[in-house]
Amino acid sequence: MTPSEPKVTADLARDLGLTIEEYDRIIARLGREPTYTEIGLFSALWSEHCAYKHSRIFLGRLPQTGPHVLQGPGENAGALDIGEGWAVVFKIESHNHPSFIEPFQGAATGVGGILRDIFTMGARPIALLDSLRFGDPADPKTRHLITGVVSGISWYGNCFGCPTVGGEVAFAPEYAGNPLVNVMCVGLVRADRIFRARAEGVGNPVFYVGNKTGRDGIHGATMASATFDEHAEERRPTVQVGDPFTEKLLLEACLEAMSTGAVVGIQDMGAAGLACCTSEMPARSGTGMDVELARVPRRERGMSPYELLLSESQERMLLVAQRGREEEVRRTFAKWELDAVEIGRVVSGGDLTIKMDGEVVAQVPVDALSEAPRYDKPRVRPAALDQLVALDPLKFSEPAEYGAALETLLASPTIASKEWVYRQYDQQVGLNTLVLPGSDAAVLRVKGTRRGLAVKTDGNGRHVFLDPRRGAAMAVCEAARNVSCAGARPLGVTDCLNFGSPERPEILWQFAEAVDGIAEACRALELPVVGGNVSFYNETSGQAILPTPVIGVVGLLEDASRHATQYFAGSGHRVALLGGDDVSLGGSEYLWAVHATLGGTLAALDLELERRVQAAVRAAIGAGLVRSAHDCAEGGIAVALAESCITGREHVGCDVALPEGRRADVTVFGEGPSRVVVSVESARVLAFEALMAESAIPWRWIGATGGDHLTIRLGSRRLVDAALAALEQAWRRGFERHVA
Amino acid sequence: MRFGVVVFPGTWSDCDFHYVISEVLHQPVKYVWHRDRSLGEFDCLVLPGGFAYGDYLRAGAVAGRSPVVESVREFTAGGGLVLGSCNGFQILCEAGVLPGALMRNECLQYRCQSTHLRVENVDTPFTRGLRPGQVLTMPISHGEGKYHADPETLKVLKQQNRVVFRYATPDGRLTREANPNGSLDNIAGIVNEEGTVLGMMPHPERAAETAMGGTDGLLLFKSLLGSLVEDGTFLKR
Amino acid sequence: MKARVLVRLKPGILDVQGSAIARALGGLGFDDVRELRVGKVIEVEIADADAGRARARVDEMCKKLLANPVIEDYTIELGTADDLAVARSGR
Amino acid sequence: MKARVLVRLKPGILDVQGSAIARALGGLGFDDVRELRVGKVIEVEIADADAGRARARVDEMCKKLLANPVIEDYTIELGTADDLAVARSGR
Ligand SMILES: Nc1ncnc2c1ncn2[C@@H]1O[C@H](COP(=O)(O)OP(=O)(O)O)[C@@H](O)[C@H]1O
Ligand SMILES: [Mg+2]
Repeated sequence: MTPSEPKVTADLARDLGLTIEEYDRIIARLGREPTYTEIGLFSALWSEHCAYKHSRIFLGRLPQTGPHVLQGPGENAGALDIGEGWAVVFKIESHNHPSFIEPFQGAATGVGGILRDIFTMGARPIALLDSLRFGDPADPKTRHLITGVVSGISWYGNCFGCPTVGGEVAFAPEYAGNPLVNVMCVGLVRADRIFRARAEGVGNPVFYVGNKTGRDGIHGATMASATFDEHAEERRPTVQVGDPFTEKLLLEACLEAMSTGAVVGIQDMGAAGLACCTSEMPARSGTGMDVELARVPRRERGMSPYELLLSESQERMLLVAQRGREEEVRRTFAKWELDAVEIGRVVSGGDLTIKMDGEVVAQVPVDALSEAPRYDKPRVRPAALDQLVALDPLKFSEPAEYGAALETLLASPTIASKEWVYRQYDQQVGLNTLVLPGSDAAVLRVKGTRRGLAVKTDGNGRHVFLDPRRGAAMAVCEAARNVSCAGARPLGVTDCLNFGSPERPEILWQFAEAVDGIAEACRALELPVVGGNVSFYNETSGQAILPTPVIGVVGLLEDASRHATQYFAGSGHRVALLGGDDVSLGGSEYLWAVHATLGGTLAALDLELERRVQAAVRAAIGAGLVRSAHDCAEGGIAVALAESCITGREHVGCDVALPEGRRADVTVFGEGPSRVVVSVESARVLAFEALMAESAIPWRWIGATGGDHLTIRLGSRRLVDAALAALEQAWRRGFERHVA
Repeated sequence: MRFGVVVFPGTWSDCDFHYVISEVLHQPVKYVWHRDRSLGEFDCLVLPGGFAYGDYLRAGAVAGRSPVVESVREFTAGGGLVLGSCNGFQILCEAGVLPGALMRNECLQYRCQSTHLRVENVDTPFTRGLRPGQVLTMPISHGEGKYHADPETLKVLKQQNRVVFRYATPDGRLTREANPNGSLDNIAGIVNEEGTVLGMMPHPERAAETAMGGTDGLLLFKSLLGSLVEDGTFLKR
Repeated sequence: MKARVLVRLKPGILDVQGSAIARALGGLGFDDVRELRVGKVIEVEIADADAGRARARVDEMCKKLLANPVIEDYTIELGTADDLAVARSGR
Repeated sequence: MKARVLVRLKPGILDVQGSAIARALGGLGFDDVRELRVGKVIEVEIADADAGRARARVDEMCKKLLANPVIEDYTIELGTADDLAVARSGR
């Protein structure tokens, strides 16, 4: 260790985010005091972000296997077999903290990171989805965040050349001090050409490829593992800057290098950069690595070993090549005008040895770095919850005018059109997008086959807040239902679990419950979770966000041309509601938008019914019996019907009658799972009825399409009779008026 | 008809054009790497969309000064056809092959949306198959597509009838609302004096299959193929 | 009073554009470019004719909107475009 | 030798970004903004220490790449950041 470096003490360790216990544990493991560089390695790799210290014991509960799974959790991304020799590779990542500090670059580098996770697997990215959460859009601060985040995603994704085809944006005050920016990426690769982040073959050369290293984002990993406070400012020097152009070159160079067969393994230098790659890759392969930092391409002078190892400069990869084929690697990267420098070798013995100008600055068993402690911390159900759940939404009187209430709902930013967002994203590059943003799920074709993929993210923080287990299960169901409504069979899940500080028992309880809920739903729907991400410490000055698991689902269409969209396709079609009548105003958008209240109990969730409803929808679409399918989500059936009327190319009205029984506002605005609105041409009615009889689900005809009004009747009452133009106006302006 | 699709570092519509030309039109097509100098084997070059060299400084600025552009000049001088779409149009303007400049969208945002184009000039190899005033539907996807030219240049463009496409309403009216980026005179595409180099912001390759939502983009290619005479030269009306 | 605000990336923050442009210049034969950084120049004219107050005013604008304190520094130069009184601020 | 290139939209060309910023400033209570225009500043360091030759060199860079004559003017200022010799060119 060089004399200039600070002395390693327990205090230093604490400043770097390690606890005293963890520090002692390191000393015990090494049998000596760590050097400054070594403590840096541990602080990054034992950070919550890298090591999942608080979450690991729960994540094991998620189902991770299935007939299609080619790669489960543990690699850069998961992979599923979609037939005809193709595999889909996908993963979701959060970049919440960086996006709060610097919205534009934070969101942009979030996109860059998830793209690299996909193409390190050898897959070409074909789609991005962005799942965003903000505070009240009327607040100028929020507007600043939205504009920054959306333009950051737009800039990086568009310049790189991957279409953004879906996502969601939801708003709640709890996100004001801690917005969520989750980005999912989907890629395609030949099933037998998947690459992994392994350092196999003792003696194989280790290449550093891509951008030069600067002091960007040092301790980003530890930053993502701390809550915000008035000192957030001080963490600002860690801002990373993205370069989508270099990323595009890196993509082409990596795929080209992989195709030569000279590449053994490759990993993206994400959080904790070089430190992470040089320890994780050998750890996965039972090998070690010798690295000479002096060879690392850098753009700043006087960088210490510590800084070189922990820098989170973007657009960099660590690549292990076949010994003797170094030249092919160099040539390929040179063609794309990128650095490819041999900085070390794979060795036996399981040690990571870091040298600077020949002098050893760190020597640690890679296992020690990957064996971070796993905590089983206390959990308690928040005391306040009972009271919230006990709230009876019916204590509020019915809306005087249902048409007006519906307009209010359509104009609520969470439900209103997000076109302002996605028209800033390229949605088509690659010529795969068959269904653009604006329907439930996006549909992409797989060129060279008849197949297609449907993708969607979902997650309702209010539901999860009131009932973490059921709310999280419902998130899985809704994402899968959206995919089924496009006609695709859900194949697998990636999840991004956004929560507050796990060191608070109430938060950890929410987390554990949510994971169980996700596990239950995934088991019932036979959906393996093949990858994901945990983002803890989403709080500012003690105010935690709503617990927000964001669920990304990928589904398969055997015949891409047989997909459905959410909007009515013409007049004179019969309209049916599939699924039960179990809905609730508890935690509903209606309760929030109209009564500014968060409380009540969620509707029941019958996972078997959910499975059958989705199967029935897919069967009907596959048989070409329906012209539209749209699931009922926020705002209940009234909003679902309105969206089917106004979100297509042309307006198509409809006139429906719903069963009496409960109070009207529950019936039309109540939210519940397992419900889908479909439209059927008269010629197909009999075949459709036969199919529904077979599928043994509750369903009923509720009306027919036509005209330029949305009419909803309850018994003799004509509850809603609204001009579509007015509804569309409310829906179009609801969000945009705050940002445009 | 032999097509060449020019690839700069950062180009991303190259594969899409290649796909449409080979899979939809069944025409021979090859990629042209930005360092290549020999273009003799091609009848038509495509400069596709993307962010060549990241579009840093100005969209198309760096690409517009790269080696292949010199070859493109020679290629056009020899009567070769060039279609520059999106970034390709920006590059042709930056290179001075086409007049004017493409500036940041008036809305100061990137725009990816469907647009309607009124055909203004059917006297080019790219549009001979079309009717004057015909309205085509094609998507745009750009942040810097606001066409600008000084008054003299604009006058010349009009006199020589070199404006090929204008953003319009579905029924062909030129309104402000129909103009997605604030382009001067709703200009979406122009040609050089000979009519052999077409630059346009919209993406014809994204409107070449029913599955992708429309086939109006194909009409440009069909015109091209139709205007090819046996000996490889082009009809001049 | 005319003011000119120069907004630049903080030292150490990667200047993606700058390095790309430097590379491009190299390609065009300008191999003598040692370093190149790109920033924004905002030229603003405000009512107040008093230099001191004008500077304070513009400084406020920078803090509130013109510069992004997370990644950018700025300097303010007062005076008309042609007679330019150079001065520093905003640290 | 250090040089500073200021690239601005030609007079007469609508500076959309500039007016947007001016509007935003107005919204923040800076109602005394008369006019505001946005441009680029490119700071470049080149090997040659001779002012005359350096200026010529940079001028060439502007003509070849840094400015687009169709829409932009540019001015070159030589010297170190702090001691700034103001001068004009590129008209
Ligand atoms: N941030 C976003 N980026 C891209 N597409 C989005 C975004 N937000 C919403 N969308 C799209 O808008 C449509 C409606 O979104 P959403 O209301 O979440 O649908 P649902 O209610 O079915 O979950 C979907 O097609 C969705 O993909
Ligand atoms: Mg939906």
